[in-house]
Amino acid sequence: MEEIKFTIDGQEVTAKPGQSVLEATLAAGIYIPNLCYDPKLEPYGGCRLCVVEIEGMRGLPTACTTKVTPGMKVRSETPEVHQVRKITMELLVADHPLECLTCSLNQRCDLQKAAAFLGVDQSRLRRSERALANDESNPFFVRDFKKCILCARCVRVCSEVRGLGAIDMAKRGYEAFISPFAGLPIADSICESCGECVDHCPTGALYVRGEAILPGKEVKTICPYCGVGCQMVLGIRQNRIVKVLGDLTYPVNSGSLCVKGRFGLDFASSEDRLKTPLIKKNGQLVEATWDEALDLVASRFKEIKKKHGGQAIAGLCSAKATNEENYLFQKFIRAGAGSPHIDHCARL
Amino acid sequence: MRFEQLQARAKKAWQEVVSPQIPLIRMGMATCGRAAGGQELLQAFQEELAKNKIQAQFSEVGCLGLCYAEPMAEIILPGRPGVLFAKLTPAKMKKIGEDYLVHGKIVGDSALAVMGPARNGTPAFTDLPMVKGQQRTALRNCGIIDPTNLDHYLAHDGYVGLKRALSLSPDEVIAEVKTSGLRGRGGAGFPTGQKWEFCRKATGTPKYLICNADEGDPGAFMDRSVLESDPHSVLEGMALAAYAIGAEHGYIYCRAEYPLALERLDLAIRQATEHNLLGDNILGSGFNLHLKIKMGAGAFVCGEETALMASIEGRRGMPRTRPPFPANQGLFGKPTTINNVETLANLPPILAKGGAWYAGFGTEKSKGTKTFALAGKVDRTGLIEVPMGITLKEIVFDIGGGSPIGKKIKAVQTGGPSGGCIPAELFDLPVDYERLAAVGSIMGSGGMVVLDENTCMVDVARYFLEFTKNESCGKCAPCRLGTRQMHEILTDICAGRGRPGDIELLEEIGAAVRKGSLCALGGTAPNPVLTTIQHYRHEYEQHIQDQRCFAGVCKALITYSINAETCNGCRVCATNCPQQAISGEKKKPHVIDTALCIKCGICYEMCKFDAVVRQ
Amino acid sequence: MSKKAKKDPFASRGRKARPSQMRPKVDPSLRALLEKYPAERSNLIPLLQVVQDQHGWLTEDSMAAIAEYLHVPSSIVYGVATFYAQFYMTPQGKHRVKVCQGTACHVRGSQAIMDQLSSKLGIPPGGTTSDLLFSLERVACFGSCALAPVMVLDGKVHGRVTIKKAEKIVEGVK
Amino acid sequence: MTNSISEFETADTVFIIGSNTTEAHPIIGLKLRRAALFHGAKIIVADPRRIDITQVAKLHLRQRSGTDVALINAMMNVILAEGLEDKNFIAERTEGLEDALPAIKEMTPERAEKITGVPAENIRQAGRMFAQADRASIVYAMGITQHSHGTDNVKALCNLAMLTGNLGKEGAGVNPLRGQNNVQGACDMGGLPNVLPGYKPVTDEAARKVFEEAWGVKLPEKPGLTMIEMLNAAEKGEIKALFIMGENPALSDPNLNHTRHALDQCEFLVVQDIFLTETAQFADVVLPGASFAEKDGTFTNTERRVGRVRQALTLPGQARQDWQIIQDLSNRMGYAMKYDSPRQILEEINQLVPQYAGITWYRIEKKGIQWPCPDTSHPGTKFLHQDKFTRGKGKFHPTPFIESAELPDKKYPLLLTTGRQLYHFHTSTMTGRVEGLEELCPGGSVEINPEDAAGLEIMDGEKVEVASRRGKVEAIALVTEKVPKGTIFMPFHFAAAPANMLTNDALDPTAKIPELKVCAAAVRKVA
Repeated sequence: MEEIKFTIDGQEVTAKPGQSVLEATLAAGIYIPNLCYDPKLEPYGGCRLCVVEIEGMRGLPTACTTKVTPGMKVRSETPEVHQVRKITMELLVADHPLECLTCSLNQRCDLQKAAAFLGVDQSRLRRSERALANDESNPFFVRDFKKCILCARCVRVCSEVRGLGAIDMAKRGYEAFISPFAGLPIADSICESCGECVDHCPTGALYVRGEAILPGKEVKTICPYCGVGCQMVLGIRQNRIVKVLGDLTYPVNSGSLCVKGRFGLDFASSEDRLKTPLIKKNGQLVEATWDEALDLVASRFKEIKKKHGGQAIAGLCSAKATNEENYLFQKFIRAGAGSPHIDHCARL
Repeated sequence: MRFEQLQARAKKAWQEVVSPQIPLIRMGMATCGRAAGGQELLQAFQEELAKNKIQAQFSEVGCLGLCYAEPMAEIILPGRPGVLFAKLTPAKMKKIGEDYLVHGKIVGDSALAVMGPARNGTPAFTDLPMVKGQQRTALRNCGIIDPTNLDHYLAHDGYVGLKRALSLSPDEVIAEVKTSGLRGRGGAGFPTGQKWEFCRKATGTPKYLICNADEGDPGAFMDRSVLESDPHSVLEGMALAAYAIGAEHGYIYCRAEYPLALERLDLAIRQATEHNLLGDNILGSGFNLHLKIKMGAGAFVCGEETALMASIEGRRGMPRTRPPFPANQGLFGKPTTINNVETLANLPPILAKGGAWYAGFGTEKSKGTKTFALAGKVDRTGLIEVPMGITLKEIVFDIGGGSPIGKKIKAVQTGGPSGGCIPAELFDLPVDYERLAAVGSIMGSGGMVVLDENTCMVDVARYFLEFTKNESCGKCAPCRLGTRQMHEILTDICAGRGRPGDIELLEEIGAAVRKGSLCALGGTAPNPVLTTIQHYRHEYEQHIQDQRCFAGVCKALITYSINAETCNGCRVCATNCPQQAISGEKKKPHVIDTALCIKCGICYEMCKFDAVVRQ
Repeated sequence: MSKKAKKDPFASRGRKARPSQMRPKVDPSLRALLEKYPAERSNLIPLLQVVQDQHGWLTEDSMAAIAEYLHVPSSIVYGVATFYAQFYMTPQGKHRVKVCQGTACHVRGSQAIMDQLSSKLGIPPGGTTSDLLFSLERVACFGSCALAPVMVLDGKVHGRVTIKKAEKIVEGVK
Repeated sequence: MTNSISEFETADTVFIIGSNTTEAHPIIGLKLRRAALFHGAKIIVADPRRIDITQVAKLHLRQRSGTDVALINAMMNVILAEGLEDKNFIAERTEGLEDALPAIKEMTPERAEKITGVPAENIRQAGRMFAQADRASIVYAMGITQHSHGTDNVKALCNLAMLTGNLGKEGAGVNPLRGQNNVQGACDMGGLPNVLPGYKPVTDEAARKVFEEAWGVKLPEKPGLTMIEMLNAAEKGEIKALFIMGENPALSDPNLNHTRHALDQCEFLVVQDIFLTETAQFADVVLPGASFAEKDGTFTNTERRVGRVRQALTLPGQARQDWQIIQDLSNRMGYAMKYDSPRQILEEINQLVPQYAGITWYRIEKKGIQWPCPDTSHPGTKFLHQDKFTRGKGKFHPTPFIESAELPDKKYPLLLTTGRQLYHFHTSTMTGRVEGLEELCPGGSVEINPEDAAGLEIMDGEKVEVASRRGKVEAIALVTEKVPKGTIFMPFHFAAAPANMLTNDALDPTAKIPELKVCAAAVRKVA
């Protein structure tokens, strides 16, 4: 595909065909403040922070909704552009809880980033706060209307990405808010708790319950649940899964996860986990050492094999275990135990 | 029936109107006539005549534009030109019945005008000060014909333009409209012919034509009047436009607040379809057009093209960025042209008489005629249509008659919430798109609200911002939050809570909202603030620094008291005070308890002796 | 926000059937009304209009029924219904008093009329009396500016209204 | 799946049958929703229940559970009657249509209406919608397979795809959705009684030889027993020792009383798992293994994509890697294994399983690879059967309609069907330990149609007893039109209300799949 060349503030940048000015500029490592833009979604043009000047175009078009054309001359740092962005940001900040510029609920707050970029640290304007109580009905995430900037990324994710539409913007103007049907709590809606909206919220308006713990490391792996096999990024801190994100680059799920994948992995750290081998003695399972347990199994298998032949032993491997484990298990049953009876729950 | 046969039938029908066998009473029955009590009046009159066994026939007409004079009736006696009686009351009506209907006499000044040459001191309609300077094109039939009667429309060259257009190629029709210089009358003033051309050239089928009848600007009512008084002119205009752009489907998006317009449109569509003026194979030309009415649901922003289309599609009326323009990707993603009612109503005469005829009116860049809704503190409120280039002074004083109560006219507000206030000092300004923009206002759809010295300009700005704040769709941050912020500051100023620096802040926010907003609603929302600051900065300063509202509007900044010297104790104020805040013995000066007073101003209005003082 | 939204969001946690199992109760007359229109998204607003026409306001069930009929998520029906000023989510009074707040009306004193009616009826603009007799509403503009100030009672437009006349008009239907 | 998940968004028509996709496979569900909403795909759903995906469907066919063959045959009947079949495809790529014809010919839409309850006109519409699409895809899951005639169901679907030329091309195909995250891999790896890794039949001497050489032992020549058969054999004492790794038959298998009895009867039961499952409680020895988050290795998803699993957490307590446990045990048994990592095991798989030959540890680092992948330069295979079928020509199989093994009768008048819910997984061993999921979906419900409920005087939310010939359980009644009259539905996730106490363990004669989707049941109110 042909690359398109254009300039931004005098600097030449190349864009892929069909890219917007914002996408191409961000890809080139140049920041233009933005809040409603989301690479997975259709351009929206709502936050107006990415306004730019483009030679030959009237007014201040938004970089997110304008496609790059060859030779386009974009200016992103003129006084006029800065003034519009700054006032817009001041308006947003004035409508937010005061702690907004320091809150850490969302560890990647785009609002803070843009505010810092525009040098907005306080507002000269009349302050206001939306009088809506948090929706805490979902066990996994909280909706804080006060921090909502109505970028509609959650709404758009729910309909454009998930094809669901559990939420939409309700009312209009300053009264507008994001709402499930009939203004009900989210738990009473068709919401499937997939949490993708939380993932895409640029502020702390949607946040995962509990303390905001920044993961110490991230590990990519595959979801343990259904056969779709979504790839996920596990955020680990102190040997616990503290955050789960879909892997944006994986072809199967492109960043999406379902409720189980995103919020249902804590079982790994459950207190109920088996931590030692157990052996049944007098009808009771009691703790044992590995040597005791494995020797017992080996001796009993050998004994049965000797007495009744390999076909008296059977093995069930697992649709939840890895390929390598299954391979080894069936090899053990077939070659080690000499039994033809190997199966798993493929049919259930 | 062939078109010529239709025309012949129509001529006959119209003849019965102008020279009736028995007296014909034609009552103005558009919304303004009804609001003024026209229906009750007519009913009472009919009963009265029946009681006295006086023979007469009745019919309804639309709005002549002289709304201030409603209720109105034109009475046509056999063999005489009609006579227009205005500001009717039951008593007046009864008297006219006896004097004119029975005896053919016009007594005193009960008649407003003769629909023909002046007679016995009653002026000719065309000589009336409100009518004289007008050039009615879009309003040509309003108030003249019965809007429910297709024959009446046909008798006034109805569908002649369409008939001619169908004999031309669509490109020729576009060329004719280009020649006329007609620009969109909805507000932005984009050349209509060019708009059509874009859509005609766009690829994609089907194409759609939309009539924007979502007249949302408070203070504008020309579209309502045309739809109520002459619906077929809009339908004919739509047929012309659809033929030119290549559309076979059209929508009329009309506000729900106009029930009568909706009713008339629905009837007109049925009539036109029945007579092969709409539907399949129109007048044998092979051209088809099917129209649907979509009723708006109460959102000012739906006057914006992209929001309007979203609304037709069944979505929230939230605008989207352009490009893509509707001409390429409009309704349902297909090429679409949107024209407003007045634009469409201008088209039939343009096609019938030629574009050059229309271009003969107006100024160099703004051709033709423009309707204005004259309202507010002006004597002759109503609807007028004048050539572009006429001065504001002519409109406000010559046509409108200035203040009804001798107050000083301060300004005129044009263009509704998107427009601005033009001070009286600039009234020599010829009205056209460019020159209104040059003084910070806009033509808009043509609303003109006249403001007098008792109008507070800060309050007017606050009023408009309250409107735009409530009507902002909420999609983009500058409009959603900026209108609210500005409204809050203005409310503070009006309430005496203004702070130093607020004026500059308003200017700064206004500039950012104007440039940063997604659509024209936000883009023009600061206009009322910015123009009033521009021309009336001192009023803002008086509010903030001196805590005074000299127009006497901002309640927090005014007090009412009674001048004991002029008060004669008539008790009118006391009996009318909703708060019982006024006390005093009969025939002795009264006193207002300022703690109870809610500053409603009733006493001020009621006092015949100017004893109530507002400060 | 509707009444329901104000309730404790915790109230129904975990107890309610999952929404996929919830289905609106559609009475046959409503169903018949819906079926007069093709099930196309572009009929959403017309359907809301006719349903409101028949019932006076939009119940949750009726909105859900429309959503189901059009195969549109109910949140979107709610989003549309709440966007437009015409739709009511609460029962409306038997008599609808609308005071025009257009520019011409404003400069001719419509606010005072609104204030007076509001205090007379004891409800704020947008409110409904507890006996469901009156609803009071502001309307942006009726397009009868030449007769400003204007009010509308049950569809009948009254021009050149004064505070006194307004009171009389309302008293007339009591 | 013959085709890939991403291809659903390019299909013109998708026929979903026996799959509650949005709940059981949410991410595929969302692709299907998007296909319908944004790409204009026509969705046909055949499911007795009004499942969520019907919201975006053009057509919903509510066949009586267990009558899929009649429905599919009737669709083919319509296609043939109206000449909509893909004649070129049939001529060039298939054989055996004549044999399949009688069953199709006799199943007119009208006859099918009587059997399935789906209006004949809807069947016609479905047939046309499917056949007239350029790319028509079939999606199915356990709703198709878990029947005593499940194999027929699948064959009928294959017939439908071949009849319309919808195999071997993008956006089409026959696409079974795998229920658990590595069912595909477990099968690929020979976790089946009849085939060795890579689907080499155990009866194929040449194939066996390859493995015998590699593994250095003689291998059994006959297929072994399937899971249900094993348990039956254990109950009879024919099988003495059972080694279960990461499975929970004591909740997932049909006719639980029987299953649990069999486990109890088993002379020596070893269970390797991460929790003390219902099954582990029967064990003589329990071995603590690793959860997905604690291991390295590979999973193969439903579209045959092999992806990497990476260790994120350390093992709790003395728990060990499952492969190490097996290796240790094998060594103690005297069969030596000397792997030092899962990667080494994969290397052996690369050698022995041709489909996996090119799927090496580092190649699948980022996006995984879809098998077959014959060598390390091969990009993997997006969809199967492009130019020819594995066996050469595609074979039509006759699929006459057969009723389910147990139908509602006087004593048990309702048809019970089972399935999954979004918020839980399988026997909820994992999801049951996540508080929030429990809160969203506490479970233990039975869906019942309002008409049936009215007849039984059951109100929404009341406690009821559901009984079949095999057992009874208590559950909360969920009165909903989601289930048709005469049918009740229970999720099988919950130990507290184990639906499988009721289900029928009648098997499909070929695939040995139990009939979990249809049995006769009765419901009564619990005082």
